Amino acid sequence: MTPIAMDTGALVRGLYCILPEMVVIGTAILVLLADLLLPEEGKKRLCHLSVAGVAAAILSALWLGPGKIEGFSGMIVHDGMGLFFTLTILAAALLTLMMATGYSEWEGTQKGEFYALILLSTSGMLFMAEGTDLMTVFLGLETLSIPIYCLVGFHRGRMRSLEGAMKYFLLGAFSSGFFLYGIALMYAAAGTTRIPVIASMMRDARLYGNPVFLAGIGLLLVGFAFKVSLVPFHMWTPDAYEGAPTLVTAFMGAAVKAAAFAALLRVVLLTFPAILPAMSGVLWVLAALTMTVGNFSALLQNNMKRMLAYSSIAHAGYILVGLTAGGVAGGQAVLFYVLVYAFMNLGAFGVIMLVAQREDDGYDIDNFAGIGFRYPVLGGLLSLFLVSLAGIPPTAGFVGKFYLFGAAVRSGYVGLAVLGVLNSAVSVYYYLRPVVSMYMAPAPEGIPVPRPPRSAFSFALCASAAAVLLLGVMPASALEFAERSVLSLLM
Amino acid sequence: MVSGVLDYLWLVPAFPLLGVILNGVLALIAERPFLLKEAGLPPPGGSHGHPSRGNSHATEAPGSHGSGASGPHSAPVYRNVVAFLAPGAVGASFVVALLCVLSLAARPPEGRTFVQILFPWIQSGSFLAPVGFQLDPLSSVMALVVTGVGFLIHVYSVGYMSHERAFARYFVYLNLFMFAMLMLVLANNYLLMFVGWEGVGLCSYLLIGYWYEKQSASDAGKKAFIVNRIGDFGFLLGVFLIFWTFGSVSFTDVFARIPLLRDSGVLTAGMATAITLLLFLGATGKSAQIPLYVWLPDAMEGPTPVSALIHAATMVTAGVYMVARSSALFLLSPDAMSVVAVIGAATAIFSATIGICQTDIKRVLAYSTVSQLGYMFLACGVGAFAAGIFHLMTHAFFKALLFLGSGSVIHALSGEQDMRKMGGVRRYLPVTFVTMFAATLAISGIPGLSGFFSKDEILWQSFSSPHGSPALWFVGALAAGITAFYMFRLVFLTFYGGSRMDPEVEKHVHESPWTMTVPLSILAVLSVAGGWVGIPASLGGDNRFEEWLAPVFRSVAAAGAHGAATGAHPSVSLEFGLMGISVGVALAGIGIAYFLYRLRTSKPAEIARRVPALYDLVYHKYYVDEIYEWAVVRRVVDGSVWLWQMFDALFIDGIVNGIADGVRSAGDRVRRLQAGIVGGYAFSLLAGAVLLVGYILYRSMVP
Amino acid sequence: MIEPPAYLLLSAILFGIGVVGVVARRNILIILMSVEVMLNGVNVAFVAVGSYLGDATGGIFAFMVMTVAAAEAAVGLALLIALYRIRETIDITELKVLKW
Amino acid sequence: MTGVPLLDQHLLSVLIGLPLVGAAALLFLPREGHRTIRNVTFLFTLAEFLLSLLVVARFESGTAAMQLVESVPWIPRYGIGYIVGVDGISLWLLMLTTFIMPITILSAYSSVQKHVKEFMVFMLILATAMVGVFVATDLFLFYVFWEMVLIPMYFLIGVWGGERRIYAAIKFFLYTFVGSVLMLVAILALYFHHYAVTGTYTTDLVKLYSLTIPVKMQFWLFAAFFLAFAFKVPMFPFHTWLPDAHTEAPTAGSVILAAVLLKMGTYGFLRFAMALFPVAASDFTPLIVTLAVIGILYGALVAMVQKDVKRLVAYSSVAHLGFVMLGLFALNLQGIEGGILQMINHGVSTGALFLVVGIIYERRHTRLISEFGGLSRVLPVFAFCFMVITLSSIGLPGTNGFVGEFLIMLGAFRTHMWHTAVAATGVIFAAVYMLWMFQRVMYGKVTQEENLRLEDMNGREVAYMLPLLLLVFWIGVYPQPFLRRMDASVAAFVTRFEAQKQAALRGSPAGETMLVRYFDSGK
Repeated sequence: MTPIAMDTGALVRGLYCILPEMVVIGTAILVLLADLLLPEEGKKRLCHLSVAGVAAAILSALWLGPGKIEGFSGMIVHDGMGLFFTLTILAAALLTLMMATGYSEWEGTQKGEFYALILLSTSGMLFMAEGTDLMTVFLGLETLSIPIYCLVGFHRGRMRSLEGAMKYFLLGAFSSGFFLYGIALMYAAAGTTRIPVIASMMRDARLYGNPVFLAGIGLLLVGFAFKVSLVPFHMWTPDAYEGAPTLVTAFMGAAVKAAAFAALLRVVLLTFPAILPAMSGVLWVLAALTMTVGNFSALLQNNMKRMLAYSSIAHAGYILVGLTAGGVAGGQAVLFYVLVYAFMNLGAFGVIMLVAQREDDGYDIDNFAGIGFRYPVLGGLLSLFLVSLAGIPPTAGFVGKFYLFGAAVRSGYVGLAVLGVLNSAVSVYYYLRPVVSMYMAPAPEGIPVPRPPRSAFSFALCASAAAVLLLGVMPASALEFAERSVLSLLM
Repeated sequence: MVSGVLDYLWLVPAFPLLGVILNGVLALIAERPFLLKEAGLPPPGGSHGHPSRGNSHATEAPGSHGSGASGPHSAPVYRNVVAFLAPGAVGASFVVALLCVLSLAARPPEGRTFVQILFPWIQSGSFLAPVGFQLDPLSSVMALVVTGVGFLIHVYSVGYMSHERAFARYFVYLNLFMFAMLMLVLANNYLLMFVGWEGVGLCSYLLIGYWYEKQSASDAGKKAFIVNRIGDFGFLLGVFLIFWTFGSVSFTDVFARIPLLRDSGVLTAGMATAITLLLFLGATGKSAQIPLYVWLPDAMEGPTPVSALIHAATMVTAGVYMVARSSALFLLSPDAMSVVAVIGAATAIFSATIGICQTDIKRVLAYSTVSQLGYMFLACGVGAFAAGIFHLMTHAFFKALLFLGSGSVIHALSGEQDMRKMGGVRRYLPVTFVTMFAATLAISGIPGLSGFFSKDEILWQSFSSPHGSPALWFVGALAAGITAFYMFRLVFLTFYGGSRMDPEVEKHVHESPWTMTVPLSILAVLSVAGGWVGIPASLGGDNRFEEWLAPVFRSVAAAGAHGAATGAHPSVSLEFGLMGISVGVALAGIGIAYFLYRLRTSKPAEIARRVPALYDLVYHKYYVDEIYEWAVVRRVVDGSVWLWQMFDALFIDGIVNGIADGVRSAGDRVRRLQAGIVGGYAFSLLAGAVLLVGYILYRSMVP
Repeated sequence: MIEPPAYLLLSAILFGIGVVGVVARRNILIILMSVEVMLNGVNVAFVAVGSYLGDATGGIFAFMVMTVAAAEAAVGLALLIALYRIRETIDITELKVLKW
Repeated sequence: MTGVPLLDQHLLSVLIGLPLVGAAALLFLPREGHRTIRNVTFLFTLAEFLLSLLVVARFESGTAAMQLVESVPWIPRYGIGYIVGVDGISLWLLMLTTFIMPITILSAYSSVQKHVKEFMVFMLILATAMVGVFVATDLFLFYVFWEMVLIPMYFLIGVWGGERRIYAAIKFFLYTFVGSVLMLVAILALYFHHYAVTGTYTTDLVKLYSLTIPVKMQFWLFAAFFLAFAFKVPMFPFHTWLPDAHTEAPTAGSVILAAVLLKMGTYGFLRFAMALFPVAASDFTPLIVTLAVIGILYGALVAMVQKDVKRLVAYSSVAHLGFVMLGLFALNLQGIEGGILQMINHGVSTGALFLVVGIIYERRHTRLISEFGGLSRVLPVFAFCFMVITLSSIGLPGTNGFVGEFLIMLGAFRTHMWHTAVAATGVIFAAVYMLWMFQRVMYGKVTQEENLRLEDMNGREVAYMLPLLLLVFWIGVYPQPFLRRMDASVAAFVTRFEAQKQAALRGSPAGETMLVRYFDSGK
């Protein structure tokens, strides 16, 4: 038995490649340790520690730069797209943790485990975004999901939180079963789990004609579809989003979706071109279904959290339109929209967190009556986010949708684009209902005073608002960055 | 070319405009505070945000016209200024017009056309409509009549309206009317004429509705404007056709291009007919011919000087002027000419019959005007444009006099207009009686007076002209007889016989002040002498009037129209014969009137009883108004209500709201799918997976 | 050596049993167990293909799956206990508060 | 040249930016200082108007090309640029916008009492968006401004409106939004077709004008543009949002809605739909002209039987804009120039009408015609203004309405004789409903007790009505300066329209691109 030759060079390069993940995991461990040492009132500092950790991770990712770095013999790669998604996910995590400074205090989530779970889940997302081997993707998926199950059920006292967590867990486990079975079948047909290798093998008919492989890809798609909450795999989303503490809901909506789309994009862009006719039909139907069901069910929602849950399903549908279009334009549109959606989603949730006094029935739409004029800044911010979610210029939401539907029109899916824009028109109705109650409905006298935001919280809100406006007015640089990332993937 | 004074032609319309502006300023600055103070309302402007003061409000007695106004007032100084300014402006434009006409007359007959372009008004691509004035024999006659009679009526109005509250406002409208009428008459192109055309329509709306607090007055004003607008609709389409056929709208270009276009086949007879009939539709609206005459009788709601000026002398003749001006076009299509003639004759006889039974003095005169206008169109229809214009002039004199006379009677009888409550006024109003009697003689066509020469010329032309026919002559003659009858009926009922006035009105009856009687006498002189300028050759006169208008109409006739009106006279004796018949018919009419209303005063009531249906029909103006109301107005209003409530609200909005509700209910149903049971969720996930994989396998199997 | 398709068939059967278990049963514990059966079905496939290809990836993957399954089971049970303490029930059909 | 570099090179951008700066400045003012807020807003809008006079001064009426053009790459990789410019077609619409803004703000001094600060901020944002729409010559920029108009207007109606304001506001928003999203897809198709044909991305209108699009594809693209603009004009079947929006909107909102927002529809037809897709435009012409004529009669008839003055004026707008559409689709010089001029006239006369209605609404807080009567004796100055505006609205010669309507009918008569004949009856119905309303409001006896104590127009009200009255007579008597500046651009439009039409009919040189195949196969 020859001793395993320790190729230190490869090991160092591997660690070098997953630097951001290492920083995040390190912070998580630090937080857990610090939790033991700090007295009760010191718990606040845990949040500051995690914020610092994520900031460090962002700096390390930027330090790595967009160059292509292979790690662990091809299991993980830090390329342009990897960087883009890493930054998106870390930005979402940063904003979430900043909001946590306020939220934890009000909702009693001021515990070490809370921040550690968020950080670990973030690291899972980073692995998933940068994994080029199905195994890494699977590991990333699970590392991401399990902390989220716990986070959803964090409010042990609240029955809805536990119910949401249990539903999410059961269905999550169920879908990862499908995901794994997909990988197994692909592995059986292709003999390898390395995505680029599979992509290169895609040319000969033996593989893409092979039913086992196709079934494998199909099941893989099911796993992704569940995670990204495409219809008909979306059933868990409204319950999990409504049950979870609002901060976690915001985090799930923004970051989890980004990570899942990252991996899905990598698989689709690399392997689908060869088996396009079959796949494009599937994606077309999924996109159409998701947009329509998402928008229609959100129409009559009176609970803001549940409404935003259905709206996140609809937005997954819009992003899938970009995926269906495929090619560089499609990929770029998806990247850009995922980034913009993260900011819009976090911003919207941030504001409703402030306005709602308590978890469950605090998010009813009538509680928002009259705050438009009494608290103009809050009203203005929420209106801005809702307008951007509806895709009305000059916000980033509009530019995102412009490019998504543009890619669809470019690859000939004009029908899908028309369906998409009509869905946006329908979405305007429920996005404006909160605006109606804020500004136009007769305001009751005793308007509940929203919670006094911490400085970090208001900074997070302003940052997302600035992002939404800036990406709306000057999207050129972000779009080019997204395009370069997709090109680096396809090279 | 030495134009000299002609260069100041633009002053003619400019003076009344200046009058409008000055009087308007006076009205806004001086009259308004005076009226508000008088009515006890808060002073204008300034105070805003004041709690409304509940002070005593003097409900303004309806602006009673005539002498019964609310008590004597020390006439504020601004009234005197207005009283001088308004007539002054019209007088000045009369003087300038007279000078221009004289300098025009100094020119040889062919050169008597002077065009003055001020500035391009609407210009778009090949279309150009300048603001330009044209003075030629035709428009000079009209200008003089309009400014002359207008000036007299302005002077008359000073007296008549002296007790009115809104004194300045009245004169602003009157001057505005003069400005619009002069624009219409002096315009050198159809579009500018149309500006004057609708301008006078606006002023008649304002003046009829002068006492706007009387519901009937504002209704009449609105009716006048809308019926005129229907006419203008035709005029407008005519202008479009003219432009797209001739490439221009100015008279000189249009008439010059007729021969070229007719030979090249662009201008077919059908096209000419279309243009002329559309223009004629406009004329019927403005000059109250069948079927658009209904507004004129109601227009009597306005002050009497207004009726005299607008609804007798000037505005209603605009239609005749327009037809005369476009005589070259009309001569191109014989059937258009016959349409004009027939409608003219029909209107003449039809409205004459209505005139018989009217009891309101002004209504009688209104229908008489419609009838006389019928004569003018009859003249134009048979190609005797000069005769038509001649009758227009003479009619302006005696009809204005009749209206002003009746105004003076009404003024004296403190507002009474019903002839049944008059009688024997002769003793109180001698001057008014004499002048009105002269006018009555003129209108009845008694030889020697103006009416005789103009009306007889028309009757003669309608008989002898190639376009004319004996039937037309007969209708004309018959109408002349009826005219004589109802005019003398009016005179006998008002001035002769026992006084049927109620006593306290009789106490106040007095002759009108000099400002009213002087214009009456001047007009009386004109009514008598006006005709001498046009004595036909057959009676030894050299018909200088026709000769004066000849260049306008002969040059046109020479342009290939078939056979000019002044063609060969069949025989002088025939002319004398017809003249005799027409005088005879007139005398017969007077006789019957004398018999019924002087000798057997009970006879008319008896006749009415014997044939009640016919009397009732004629008395109610053949129910034409009611038919229009029912057939047109009611249908349109009900239709619009249906359109609004049923079509707009139910149908279109129904669809829109339906879609919205459909989407919402779909949303609700989809939402219900989320039943909350994990088993169901897992099943939908499984089903999705099976379908997805199955679809992929199926698609890859089948290429 | 049994041919790979036979193993794949076995794993498909195991997977099917697991799936039916999750969808049909009402008791959360049983559902958890069915998920484990599904995952083990997948393990069979991995190991079979791994050994057939003589490639270690299959085996490594199987280990990964087992660790993940263990982690999931731990979290699942923790949630179940918390839920039971509040709702005194482990019947999935009772969880109907969050709907529409 | 004013010497100030900013004003020399970037005049149009300054016009767009100034209201935004104003809105920002307002944010720092205290909420209670209503008077200061109003004055500051008025000053900004007045400055905007004075600056826009520079545009007219610097505008040469000789050339048809875009003037005062500023082009800055916005998203260079995709050929999307910030390109603004003005030509004969958009010059007077821009001036109408900047002219009507100060007047509207002045009228809002007394009519808006609650949330004054937000009201003024929304008005200024609206001003920016409106100016942007008329000067943008980049399709993407146009679309952004086109949609940006919706949000402020939505709030203006929704917050400061009448009873059914929420319904009216969402109906207004959705009507326009649904139309414009379909246009978005058409823009995308056009954008990528240009890329397929020429290999370069661009949304610059001038470049897109030279693109020949196959006939079948033109049909679908024009249909999408038609829908978006028809909702906005509004054309006959899609007009039901207008009466609701007008009745519920505050006076200032209705004035802006009527004076400017409706013109964005007709301007859109002329600048985009007809210019980009000539073949489809001429195929659609019979339908559009028929709808326009129906709109004219329908609007007039339904207006006649309205009980609420504002609803009456709203339906009259449907009739007036029916005329504008008739003019535009006459496709000849007189018709189009008449159409553009009538857009300005409608802005002035209907804007003034709403101000007039606002004045009596402020005093009596009701809009029902039956509530009024005999006001002419109590409010003489008001009666004069109302009379002049009524005459302008029914198009009496000598007022601005006549010049526009005459040119429209003159142009349309040549191409659609019988349509124009029917449309001309609209002139009669206009007189009917306006005079009937005027009579019931102003004439007759003073029946209501409160009407007697009404106060006449105060200084401020006269101040904002006077410019409108002057414009009515200026355009009515001497429309030359307005028409002369349009000639070159409209003539160029007509010739280019014909040339492009022939080119497209001859078949596009680029052959079959994938998008073309898609449209040929029919969606």
